Amino acid sequence: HLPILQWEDKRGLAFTKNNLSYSSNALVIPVSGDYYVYAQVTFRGPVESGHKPSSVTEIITKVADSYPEPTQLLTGTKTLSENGNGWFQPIYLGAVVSLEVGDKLMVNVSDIRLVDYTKEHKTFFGAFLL
Amino acid sequence: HLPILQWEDKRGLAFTKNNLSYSSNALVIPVSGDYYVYAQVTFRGPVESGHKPSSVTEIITKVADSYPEPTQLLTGTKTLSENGNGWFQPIYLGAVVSLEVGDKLMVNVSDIRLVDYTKEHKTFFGAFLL
Amino acid sequence: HLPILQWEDKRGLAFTKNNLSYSSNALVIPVSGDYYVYAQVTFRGPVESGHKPSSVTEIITKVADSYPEPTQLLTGTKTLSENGNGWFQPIYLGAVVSLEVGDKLMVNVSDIRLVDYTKEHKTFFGAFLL
Amino acid sequence: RRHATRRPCPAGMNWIETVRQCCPQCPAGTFLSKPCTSPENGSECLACPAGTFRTQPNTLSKCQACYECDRQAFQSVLSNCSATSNIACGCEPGHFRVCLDKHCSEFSCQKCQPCTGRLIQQPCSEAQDTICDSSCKPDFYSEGDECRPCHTSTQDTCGKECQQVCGSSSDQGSG
Amino acid sequence: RRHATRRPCPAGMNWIETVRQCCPQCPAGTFLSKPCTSPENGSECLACPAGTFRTQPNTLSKCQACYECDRQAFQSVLSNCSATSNIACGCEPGHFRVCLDKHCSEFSCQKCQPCTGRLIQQPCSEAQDTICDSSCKPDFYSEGDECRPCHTSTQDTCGKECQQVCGSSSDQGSG
Repeated sequence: HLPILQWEDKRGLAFTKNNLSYSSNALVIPVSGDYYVYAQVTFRGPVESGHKPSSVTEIITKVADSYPEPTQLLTGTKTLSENGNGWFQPIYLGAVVSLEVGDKLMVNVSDIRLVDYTKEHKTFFGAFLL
Repeated sequence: HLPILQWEDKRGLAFTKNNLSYSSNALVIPVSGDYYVYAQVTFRGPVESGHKPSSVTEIITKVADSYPEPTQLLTGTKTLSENGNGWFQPIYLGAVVSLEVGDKLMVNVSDIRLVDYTKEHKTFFGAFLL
Repeated sequence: HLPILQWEDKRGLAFTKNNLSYSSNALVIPVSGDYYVYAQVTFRGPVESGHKPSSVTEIITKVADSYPEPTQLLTGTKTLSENGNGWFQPIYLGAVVSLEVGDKLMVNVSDIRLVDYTKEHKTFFGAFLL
Repeated sequence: RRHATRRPCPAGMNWIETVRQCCPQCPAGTFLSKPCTSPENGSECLACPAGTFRTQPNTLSKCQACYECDRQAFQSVLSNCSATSNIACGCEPGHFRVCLDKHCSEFSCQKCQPCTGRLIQQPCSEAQDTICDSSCKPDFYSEGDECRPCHTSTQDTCGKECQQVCGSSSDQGSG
Repeated sequence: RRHATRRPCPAGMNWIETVRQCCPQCPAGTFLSKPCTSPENGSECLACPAGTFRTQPNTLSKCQACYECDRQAFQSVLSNCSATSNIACGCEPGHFRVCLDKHCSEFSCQKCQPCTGRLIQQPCSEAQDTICDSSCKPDFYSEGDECRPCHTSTQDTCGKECQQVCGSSSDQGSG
């Protein structure tokens, strides 16, 4: 599978409440229902010269006890046409999905080295019950 | 007018509830109020060689009995600087709009041949009452 | 600081209600709580020839009485690889943030000349209490 | 709740959910400020406030916001927004439209090319750039895809092409 | 609800909505863990937890999360995050800053150019790439925009420029 991002859940702008908890890289759903789930990942490059990615991808996935494989809920894929010098590319995803208590939500990316993790307001992830 | 996208409303991740129904390519509003309306369309190309689009556009429109013309609610327009080989470009739109019972919401695109309809988690459309 | 955008809050699709008010370029929070805050800015260029920006940035910031400096809540930064002729680039941001009564929300941009202000459905800003 | 059949209302009238009956439409340029109390008497309509419009009869509670022309991108106002029509934008003189899509709902205005040293086959218009003659004007010689005036050519810059057009540079050029 | 006037509080104090009164600000490096029960007695302030900071006196319930330097993009830490100041990032040795915008709030670190075969007019710095001399060093000849050492030139690769600088290639080159 694609690499899974880790998140800060307490410091700065981050918080969890209403029993929506964060553990081992996932938001854990406390009560079944429809949630608006969203995430933005800012990608940036180049990292090492020569490493010229042709695209970046962000996927919000769901893992449930009821099924052995993760389910891709939302995907943002963008090809890059930047020519070598520094580039930035944010990808935002958000939608309503039906979730069951105990479901885990995670964010996967095509290449973790390209993720801009330096500022909390550039890369973020969350969900709220409707 | 620009082509209107068709949507799956039952299978896979798709669902409708609370009387928000889907018919003839539109979400039909069951009760007046403020709704958060959103849609992502992943565009991809090139389709045929020579056909080099300079841009892609996604528009969420409203059709109401009270007015003979559709109203553009949200628009995402992006020029393409991809140079011929395969490209992907997601456009996400979302905002709160005031809707009346019976209003119909639709998604228009600049060129339907460029829409990536292959995976439900890449192109999606929805709304929820606040 | 980066330039602050001005908004229409009454005409057309724009509206404010439930005491969420708009004054001097900011949405003013009427009651403490968690809000989903969002904004899209469509950037376009070139404006004057020769003025070739390398990137565009949109930031949603919070100003509070309790702190003398604005806090950056959400940021979207995208480098531009367009080659001189007309380009369009929308940036959408949205997330849940905890706000206090009296907090002011604003949208800053890297260069106000590049903002497409011509159509209300291309550049918009809003928030709703969860 | 007896679910009154919603439609259809007679021509010129729309179903108004809040009063659950048909009401007369407000004319273009106005919006419905208060629905009719019964289909017989009229709806209250108010003029669209400045900066908004309605091109059609309607029973909407608000008018649509006018677009604006993109002055920084050399657009010009062809006709102002009125209560019954949106603004119409074109390109400033010396610019032509570059459509972003087939419908040209979005367009940028680009500077017309000047055809220096060439005859103008077709002048620049709102819809199209100037079309220059492929060959150079008299007393101009072609250099790459430019046309240069003979009088500016000097002994060593006047190549084969230039000599053909401008004659030997000695009697022509200032060299 | 009696609407106590919100503001203004005396200097050094902020209005706290939850207790509807003015409370003393917490000093920089701390946050307001418990508001004062009355303006006279103090607010309870706690130090910002590791990885967070506040540069100013405040009555906020949380501190701001420190930024991080972008190690994979050759950024280096100029000064660590402290309770009262955010981290400051620069470029690793041998790299210079390429600002993304006027304010340089975002920048990438690019490798300094080596000036092979040229004298260095101005060494690479945090803010600017190395400035190389336009002409080649002695015993180097220019080839396109590169400077090549004479000893690597051979009979047939030593063009006009090379011969001028390196003398006839036979006595110089290994060719």
